[in-house]
Amino acid sequence: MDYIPLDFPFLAAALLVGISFYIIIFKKNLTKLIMGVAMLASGVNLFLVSLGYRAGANAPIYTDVPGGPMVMSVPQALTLTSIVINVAVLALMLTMVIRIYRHTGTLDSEKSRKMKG
Amino acid sequence: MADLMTHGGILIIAIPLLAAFLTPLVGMASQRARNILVVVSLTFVAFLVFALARDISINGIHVYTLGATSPELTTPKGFIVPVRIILEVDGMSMLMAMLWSIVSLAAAIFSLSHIANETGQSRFYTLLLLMVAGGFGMMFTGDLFNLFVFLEIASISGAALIAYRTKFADTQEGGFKYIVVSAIASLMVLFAIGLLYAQYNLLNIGALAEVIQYTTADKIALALLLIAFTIKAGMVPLHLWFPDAYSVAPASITGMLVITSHACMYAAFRICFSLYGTMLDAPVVGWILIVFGLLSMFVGVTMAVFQKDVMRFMSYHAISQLGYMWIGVGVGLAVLGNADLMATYGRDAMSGGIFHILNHAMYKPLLFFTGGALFHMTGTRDLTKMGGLAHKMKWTAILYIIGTLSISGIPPLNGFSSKILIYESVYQFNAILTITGIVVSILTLASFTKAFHSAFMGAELPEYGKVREVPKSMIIGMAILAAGIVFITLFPSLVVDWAIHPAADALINQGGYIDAITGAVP
Amino acid sequence: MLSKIVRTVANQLIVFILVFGLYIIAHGHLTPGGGFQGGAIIVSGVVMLLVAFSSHEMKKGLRERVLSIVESSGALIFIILAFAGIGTVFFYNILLGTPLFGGIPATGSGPGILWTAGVIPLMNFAVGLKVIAGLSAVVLALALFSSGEEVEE
Amino acid sequence: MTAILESGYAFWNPIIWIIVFIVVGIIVYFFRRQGQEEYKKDTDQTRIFLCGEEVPEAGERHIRVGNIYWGFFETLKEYYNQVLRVHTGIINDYILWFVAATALSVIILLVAGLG
Repeated sequence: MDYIPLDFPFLAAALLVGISFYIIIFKKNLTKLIMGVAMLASGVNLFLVSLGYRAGANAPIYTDVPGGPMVMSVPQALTLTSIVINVAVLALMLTMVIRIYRHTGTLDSEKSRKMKG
Repeated sequence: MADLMTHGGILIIAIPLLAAFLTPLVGMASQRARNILVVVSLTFVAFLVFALARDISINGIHVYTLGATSPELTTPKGFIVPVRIILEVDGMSMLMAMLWSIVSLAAAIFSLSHIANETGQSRFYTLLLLMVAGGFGMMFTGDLFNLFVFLEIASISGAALIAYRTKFADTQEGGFKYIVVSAIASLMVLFAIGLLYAQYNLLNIGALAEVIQYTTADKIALALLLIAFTIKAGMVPLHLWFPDAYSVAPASITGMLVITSHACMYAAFRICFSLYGTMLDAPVVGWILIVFGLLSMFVGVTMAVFQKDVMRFMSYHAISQLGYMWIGVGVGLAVLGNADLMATYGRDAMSGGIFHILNHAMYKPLLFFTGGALFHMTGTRDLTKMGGLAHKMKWTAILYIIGTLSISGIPPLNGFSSKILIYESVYQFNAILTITGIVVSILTLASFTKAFHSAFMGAELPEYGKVREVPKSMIIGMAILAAGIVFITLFPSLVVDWAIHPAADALINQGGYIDAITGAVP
Repeated sequence: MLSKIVRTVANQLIVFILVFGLYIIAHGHLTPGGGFQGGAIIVSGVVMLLVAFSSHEMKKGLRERVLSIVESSGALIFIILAFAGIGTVFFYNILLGTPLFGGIPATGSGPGILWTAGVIPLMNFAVGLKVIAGLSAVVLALALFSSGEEVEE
Repeated sequence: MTAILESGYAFWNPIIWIIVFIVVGIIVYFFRRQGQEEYKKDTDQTRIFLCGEEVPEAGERHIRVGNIYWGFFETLKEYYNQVLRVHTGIINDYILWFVAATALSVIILLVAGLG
């Protein structure tokens, strides 16, 4: 592949990354921030998995292959690993946010902060 | 022994993993057995690391292919590029692994009494061992995607450990900031890996370095990788999360987090030198590193003088010290490709920067441990409330002095030997760098004197009547690092010849790194 | 706790979800899926039960200690299987060619032959165990958290 | 096993420094020996003397961290105001810095590639 084709999935991935960065930077609610990180992860995963796509190719399953080209399976493996990791990250973030709420009584990133300077 | 060394690279990663999953099971039976398991496994790993280091200094780069029919089979029959998970261990990875093994052992021993009164200790040790495995993985892997996976393992376990003391509000905040920053940085690393994979269909660093073209997409990938690892390392102006996370973690974890920060720095160097290498627009990227280094040195130290929280104060110093390393290696990168300048001062600057990593990895965890010892005994991190503690905590005070003299670059301690290497070589590149370095060094001494005065000096305060010396295991943990400082102090040239120059050469010699992967086809 | 209809249906459905999850785990080396995916499907069943019944009810059935043991053993089995190949190389597939999961079918031939791929199905099961225990613990802890109860350490 | 570190321009030997420190230590010890040893313990001789004033309690006497280097901070007040404004402690700002730095370095790398 000489170039990255400017296809619809890539546009969608870029849009997702853009929106999620907007959320992460401008939304002060910590739960929304976590949603932003989850969306960012989806955007990157979408980007990765669309890298392996080949038009008209088969799914990379070796049983009962009809013949012809197959979709790249490496990006799918990468995406899967990334999803697994993000599950752990999101679970950890959520527990921390619950604890922050318990301690400070607010979910606002500005009001709940104890440390600055 | 030879067999052990063939599998040395993977054993160093796998044994902490095995121990990590054994600890919860053993911990249910007996706490004592669990503690012994943790310390013994980390000691064995440290032994393996040093044995492998000796092996590498004799036999050259260590390559290990997971799941192949033989460890050296990077490119199996029928393939034209390396496949499978490949570990590639050279001088630079080995240096990082040596200091990581020492610090993690010291941190584990320090933790034995530091967290003795907390709940959920088995989980603490599981996460600690996972973090050790993640760190070793980052240092040893020869594959971009595994770099991402191990980075995430280290970050997730690190974040959970920062938030370990759940009864305090600030630990949760610090852990949350750390995990958000890590998650976003890691996702950007993954994005960059995707960009590289899209063009070359490769993930192996060595094989990728052979065909990389430095196209527009490669430049974007480079910027993403570089800035993601920069924020993970904690350089100004991306350092804002750094003191928040480091000041609230248990002290043993803070000491280890310093080394994960170094590991991210190592990853940035690996990307610049081994992946892009000669294709790189070296002066530009070198100057980006140098600017980050300069800002970190100056802003870090001036913020540190200002601080009143002992751990926060030390975290800002960690940022400031990281700046020295980036300047040293950045100057080396800026003259990469120019053999004359490289021989005149580039290699010395890089050696200085890398030597400073080693020194910093010894004294900064030591200082964090003493800060943790103060917190352990007084229950506060606020320097304004402390005073007169040297009367009760003599060993802590002595170890603090060793660390202070070392970090401020007071001769004859080891901090000076690396700083003088940086000053003398960087001076020829740009004099401002050296001048900033010396000013920062003075401010470092000033601020540590201030902290020493307010915590240890003065008359015994009535509110600390019950304070006594910290438990033995904490002293041992700190003494291991102090012994490292004394060793480097007494034998600087031995350390430089045996560990630092091979590390610098491993970074400079990109061809050797590529050949070890692609040239070794049986 | 939701209405009786929901609880009854959930009780019946969990069997199918478990079977489907086990199928995904067992066929991980042949079709898309594997330990994590199958485990996640089974945990989605746990989530369904959690919604239908209350989290306190679930806590009686899923003990934190048991989950911890299962999770650790899943990871341990995985690592030990990887260590088993250390005679050749770490992660080497020792079972290839042996009667246990040792079959090597011709590439692209026939429908899924389950008895293949050596240690990989075993590893899938180990990962499945870990994911079921780990994710159930996560989901349960978050549910207990949000209902205002502190999780026992 | 030599302890000398050659950096190309100067050499560096910790042994010399250690010897110097030991010699200085001996000299200091020598001067300390000159002092009187037969003072009376637990009398006014060992108490703190403050121009005849009453000596404050230990907690009052200790110079706390906030008061050290006051002049330094006063001189650099402008700088500290600027720097502290950046350290907001809000997680959103951290990510903003990250995005800005990434964008800036992408631009720098692309522009440097043109020339």
